[in-house]
Amino acid sequence: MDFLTIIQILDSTLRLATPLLLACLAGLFSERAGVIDIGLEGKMLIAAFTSAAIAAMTGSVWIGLLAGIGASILLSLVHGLASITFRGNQLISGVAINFLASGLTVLVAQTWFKQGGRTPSLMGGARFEQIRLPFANEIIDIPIFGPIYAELLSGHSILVYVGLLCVPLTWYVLFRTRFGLRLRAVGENPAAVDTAGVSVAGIRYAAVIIAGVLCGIAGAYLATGLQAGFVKDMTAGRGYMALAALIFAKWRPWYALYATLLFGLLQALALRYQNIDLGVITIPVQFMDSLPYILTVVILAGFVGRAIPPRAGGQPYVKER
Amino acid sequence: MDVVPKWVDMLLVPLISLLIAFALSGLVIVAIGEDPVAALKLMVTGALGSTYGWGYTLYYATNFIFTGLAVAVAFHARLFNIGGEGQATLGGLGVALIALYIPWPHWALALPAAMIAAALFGAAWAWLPGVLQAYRGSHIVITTIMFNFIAGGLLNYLLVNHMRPPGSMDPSTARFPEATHLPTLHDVLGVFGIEFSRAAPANISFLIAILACVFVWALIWRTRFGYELRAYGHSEPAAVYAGISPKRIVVWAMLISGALAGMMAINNVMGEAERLVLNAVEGAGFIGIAVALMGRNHPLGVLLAAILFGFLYQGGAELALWTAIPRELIVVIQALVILLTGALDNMVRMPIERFYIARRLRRT
Amino acid sequence: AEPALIYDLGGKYDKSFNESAFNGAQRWADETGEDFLEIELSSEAQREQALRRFAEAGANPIITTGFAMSSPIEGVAPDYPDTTFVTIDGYVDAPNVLTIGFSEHEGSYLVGMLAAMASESDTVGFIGGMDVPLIRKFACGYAQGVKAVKPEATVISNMTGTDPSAWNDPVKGSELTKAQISQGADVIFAAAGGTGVGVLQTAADEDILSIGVDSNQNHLHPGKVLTSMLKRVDVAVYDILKAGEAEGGIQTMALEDDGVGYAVDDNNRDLITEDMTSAVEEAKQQIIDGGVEVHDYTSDDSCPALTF
Amino acid sequence: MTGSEIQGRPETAAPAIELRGISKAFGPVQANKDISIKVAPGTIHGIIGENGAGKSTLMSILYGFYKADRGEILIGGKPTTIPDSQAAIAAGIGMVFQHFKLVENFTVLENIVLGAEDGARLTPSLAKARKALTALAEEYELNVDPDALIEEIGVGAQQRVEILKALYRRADILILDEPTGVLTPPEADHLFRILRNLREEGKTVILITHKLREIMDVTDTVSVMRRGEMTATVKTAETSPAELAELMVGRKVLLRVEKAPAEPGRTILDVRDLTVTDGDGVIRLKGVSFDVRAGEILGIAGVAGNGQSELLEVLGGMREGTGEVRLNDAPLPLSGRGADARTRRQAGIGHVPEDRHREGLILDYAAWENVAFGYQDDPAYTSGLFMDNKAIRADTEAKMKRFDVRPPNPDLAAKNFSGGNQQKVVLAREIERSPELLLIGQPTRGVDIGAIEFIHEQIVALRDQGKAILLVSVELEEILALSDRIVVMFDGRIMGERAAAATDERELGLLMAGMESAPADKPAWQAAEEHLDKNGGSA
Ligand SMILES: Nc1ncnc2c1ncn2[C@@H]1O[C@H](COP(=O)(O)OP(=O)(O)OP(=O)(O)O)[C@@H](O)[C@H]1O
Ligand SMILES: Nc1ncnc2c1ncn2[C@@H]1O[C@H](COP(=O)(O)OP(=O)(O)OP(=O)(O)O)[C@@H](O)[C@H]1O
Ligand SMILES: [Mg+2]
Ligand SMILES: [Mg+2]
Repeated sequence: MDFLTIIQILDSTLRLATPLLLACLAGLFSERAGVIDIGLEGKMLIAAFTSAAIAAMTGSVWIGLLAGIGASILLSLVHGLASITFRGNQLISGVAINFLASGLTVLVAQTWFKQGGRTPSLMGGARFEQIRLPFANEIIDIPIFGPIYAELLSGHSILVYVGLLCVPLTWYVLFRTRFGLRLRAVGENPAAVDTAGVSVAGIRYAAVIIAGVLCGIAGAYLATGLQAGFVKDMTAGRGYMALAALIFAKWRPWYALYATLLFGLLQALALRYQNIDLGVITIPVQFMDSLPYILTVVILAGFVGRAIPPRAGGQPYVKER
Repeated sequence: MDVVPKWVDMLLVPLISLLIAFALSGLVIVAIGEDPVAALKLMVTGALGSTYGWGYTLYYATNFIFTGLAVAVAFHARLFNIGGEGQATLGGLGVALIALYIPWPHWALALPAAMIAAALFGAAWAWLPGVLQAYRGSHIVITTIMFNFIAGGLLNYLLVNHMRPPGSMDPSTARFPEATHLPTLHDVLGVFGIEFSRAAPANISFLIAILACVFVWALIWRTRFGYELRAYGHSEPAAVYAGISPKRIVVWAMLISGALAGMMAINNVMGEAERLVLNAVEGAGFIGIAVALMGRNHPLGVLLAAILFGFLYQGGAELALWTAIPRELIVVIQALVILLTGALDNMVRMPIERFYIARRLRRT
Repeated sequence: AEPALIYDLGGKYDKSFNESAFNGAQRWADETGEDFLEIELSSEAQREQALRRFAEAGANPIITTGFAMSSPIEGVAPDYPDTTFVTIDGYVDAPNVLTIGFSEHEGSYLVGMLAAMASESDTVGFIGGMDVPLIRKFACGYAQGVKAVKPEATVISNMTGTDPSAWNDPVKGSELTKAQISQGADVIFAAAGGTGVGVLQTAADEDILSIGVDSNQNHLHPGKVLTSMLKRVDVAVYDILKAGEAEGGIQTMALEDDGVGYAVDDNNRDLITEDMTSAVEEAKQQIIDGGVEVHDYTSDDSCPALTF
Repeated sequence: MTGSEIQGRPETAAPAIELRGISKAFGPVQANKDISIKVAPGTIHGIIGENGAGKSTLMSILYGFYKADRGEILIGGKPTTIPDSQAAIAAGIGMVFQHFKLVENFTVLENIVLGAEDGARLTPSLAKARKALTALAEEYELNVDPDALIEEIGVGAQQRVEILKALYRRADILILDEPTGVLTPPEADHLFRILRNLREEGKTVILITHKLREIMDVTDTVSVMRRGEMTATVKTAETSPAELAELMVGRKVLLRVEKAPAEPGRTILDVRDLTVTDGDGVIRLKGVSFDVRAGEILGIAGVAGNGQSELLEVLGGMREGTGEVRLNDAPLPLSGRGADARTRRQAGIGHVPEDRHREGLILDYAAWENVAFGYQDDPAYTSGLFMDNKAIRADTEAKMKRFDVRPPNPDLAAKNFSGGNQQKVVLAREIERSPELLLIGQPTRGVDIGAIEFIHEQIVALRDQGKAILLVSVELEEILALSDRIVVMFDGRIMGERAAAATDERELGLLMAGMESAPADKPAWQAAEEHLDKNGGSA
């Protein structure tokens, strides 16, 4: 494999990791606050559709992005209602939200656009353009560094950079702010937060809404950055993969970046090579596709460092039985 | 003391939830510019108006009975098995191997063998998540989700690279030999002189599904294992106190759950498609969750809920055929049912509870 | 009886294969004012139900697209001897099944020539959908066309996947396109159903040329799509509907019946020079006359111009 | 119901807290019924009552944790609504809950700051709190390491963190719910000193407990609760333990257990070097050795969390351990095959677990199902793979009658019985089989006095049949009253053994703090606290 190919693969790794990263951070906020979110997939999906649909109708990708985030937040609120207000089963709520999104998107897309559950292809201002970082053209010829900067780092949609920025931001919010302290506390022992005079439901709703925003960006990126329009079920399991990455990352922001980059790399490899021939054995593409899931099971099995989830995760906060 | 009577909890609450889900679905239909009443009529006539419709309704219901029982058994041990999809996929693999590679003289011999294979393969796929939960504390929900994806990859690999007949472009196995074809309800009821559509795929597996309901009922409420399983589901420390091994219960509950999910394959793979295709399970594993929730994890409830979902599925297929309403409407309805009966349960229950408490206070 | 149409998994608006079938039926409906039944499959397991339901309802003929319908038709057709089933791209040997095939290798040969002539880097790409002999037939014809013009040219070929999701994976299409561009390709032929949408999009974004497939896809990115390899599924469907009924048998639509071809319209007229047109038209005539023989991959599962 | 005020302060001063007509129901349970109370400022006010009397509920309402169904709250004479804890904190109320409300994997400092941060950024808040903490620690003798993780410090230290939390929020009124349940007697003494200091500074303290001694020791005024109602408020100086006990229970109480001296026989249980490590790798039992003989009750005393639970569990087959345990001279496997509760029962060990809700019963199971619990393999209860429901039901009816379980309805779910009756179901199940050895933990926790007498009688009767009994209780009084011999546990070790007749609370208290004898150079509490902080103590 030559250098340029490696750059190319890393380049697509970055693109493919972005939605995973955003969704993973969404899950991180939610689960750190004690609300388990299987519905990342559904929220991304509905954001993908809404952003593409609104962008197609208004011609503005920014309006589309906002609409996508809005739709995703709406599903977040449903999840919040079920798991915070009505103390329902968070897993079941997440499963339902995924179904809801996968059905609604196609249903509405078909009603609005009559194109078999997709949106029209997005053109011009209805899509996120690739951003060339400054001096990319000037230094591309410098060996090693030039291509890394110009090919790998430069030339992505703005949302890729947003995703990357979200990592330190998430770290800062969680570990260096009042809100972060309370959020983490709510995920560990909500009664401690409650008796300290802070509303558990308030913090949890805030976390769930942040998760909605991040999933919204992730979905919008899929439909308006990575691709030019919405197609049915276009998230293709990325929400679940983000969930896997979250476990992989042990609920930590920087690890989330590494985990999603790893999964992005696996995807990039699987996209490019049908079967990877290692001489002795040939790795079938299906194995590459399944590898993130297999790795997650291995992690869960505790053979590679134990992943301890937030203690109050998945349990509704009930004061009075 | 229970706040509300049992019948409220078992019947009234799910029924109200269901009604709300349907009302919301009706709104969705209106929102996409269609007539909900006409849609409902079409669904009813399409799913229940002919033996053909019934044949499909019961065919789907059979799938959902198996996956619903699978979820219910695990639920009793407080395990949330989201892996029905993968387990049923593997069950299909088991059935296909049995049907394709062993020359059977008669279906009556092939069927038990296929049942065993389906159950074994499904159980095997549930075994590892169960073991990981029992011995390593890995969260069963996440592992079973992961196993669904891995099952998809595995089946894909096998169908594409090994099991597709030479010369075929389609990643599916060859048709199963004639001798393994199961009698359909047309054949079964014909014996009693009852007319039933020959085209519909409902087959003898439906009767096996009913037997499975009885089996699960006896297992859970009559056997010692069921007693221990439920005890574990209520309280793990109590189970340990009573000398019940949590590891044993978790692993066995998952094995039984997986076996039930896997058994679905005798219906969809052996009974209907008569070959193994990609994605043969078509989400039935997930619908099992809704069915178990609605049926309150009781086999009778599962049976009724499965028939309801069978109706929804067949009705939805009819909608997609004869109207502009896409089949995805059913996915939306299904989502609303899961949401309301499963996650927003308390939204309905809380006001009812308040009513009962107020009434009790007034009495005293 | 009303005719019925069953679209394969990519859906009726895949801008390609299924859409072509739909267009043919629509043209017939517009012309005659009659109606047809249709359904888009959303999963493998629905195929048989769709066939049976239409057959039960008395639809005739029942036209299906995609080779994956062969096996279900094989199972259903004997139960409805009075109904004619049509499989486009599939093959079923039954008295009431009409199998329609196309000489995709010939059409691909022509667009391969155009690709070679339009390429400046002498490297062209092919992105197929699911890796099956049918798609290799496209690739092989295409490579032969390229080599016929520039024997030294490089043809990069990738398949999107090995299962039906390969027909509908624009992200993968887009990534493969980027990979091929980085390897020097400046014209890329996408024979990949809905996945091709991603290929054409990325090619347009990266400012290279692409070639569409099945339907005329030139309009998707005017000035960026060199041409489209037409596979006249629309004509086949239209003809069947027009005839009102169909007989079982096998029918192949070749270059000479205009069953395959390449598209020139306002969107790509500027991309195709006189020289290119004359060269391709000449080759077309030679193929029809038998002067040039394009190797069909499916005849012996091998390709002289390309290794997979 | 009269409000109270203490010596030296004018009667006209508005009560620090006044509650009027507070009622609260949890679903069908009426936890507080029309409660009114006045607490004078600058006093220590005790609230006493049996388990489940509604004490915690009342205080949680005052702290805004629960919302009252009815009633009024006045703080310093002003009607105040307290919809949540934030309002309570704003009104100057701080509360140390019975079950601490700390985030286990946060540091002490983070726990103190949580909810009382100064601004959106955390770093300045933490710096400020660190300073304030040093000052507070000095002022009130409340020493804790601000950077230690909560899960790494002992319960005593955790309680100090809770108090600091309240003081950091400038609480004028401090509520402590059963604070001594987790403390050794010397630590409790220290706590009371702190409370008196607070009173000197003009703060008001409400102390909840069910221990009469503590009430008499430290409070100025005491209110008594029974079954959700406030039955009396009296000046401590003007009452006596006997009177309070009667007020608590509603009738005269026998504070002693009648029993003949023990006649110990051969050794039934012989434990050598028993060690238990828990799932997190913490060693809970550190080489414990003792024996229990036929016809005697061996009491295990100690503050909760010093290994008594693990001892019962390992003997009951609920967890694994190492060492040597013999029952009637036959070795019991401590790990691997046979190290489970089922095998222990077959060997003749009965076990009344410490927590009947968590372990002893399946609350959703009917009484008859619970009577089979643990004995589901008994051939009398089964037929083949199936349960013999009829046989179990018949047996249940008999057992319920003999143990006077009310109502005697085998089909009623366990959760619908009162605590005392639930405990009787468990006892009936375990005692009726006449086990060679009965393990019994917290036999009367959450049980009313009437049932306590009955339960004690049954235990003594079993002893008199010549069976061996191992009793674990955190109630020192209960241990002293029932046991023939007493073993004190501290930090997973046995600190010492005493004959019940030849010891007293003071001696046992020191042992419970891990000290052989009272130190000469410093007060007992300080020695105990330092000792506990150094040795990790219990968690
Ligand atoms: N959160 C709750 N939900 C439902 N019932 C509760 C809750 N908290 C307490 N109860 C019930 O209310 C009653 C009073 O409980 P409370 O905890 O106030 O008693 P207490 O006097 O503090 O007892 P203890 O000495 O055991 O702490 C009990 O019957 C208890 O079971
Ligand atoms: N103040 C109250 N008002 C109404 N019901 C109460 C009250 N306190 C407790 N209860 C209920 O009365 C029953 C007995 O209460 P609890 O659980 O405290 O057991 P207990 O007092 O120990 O009973 P027992 O006398 O049988 O030992 C339970 O159902 C409890 O929920
Ligand atoms: Mg209390
Ligand atoms: Mg009680």
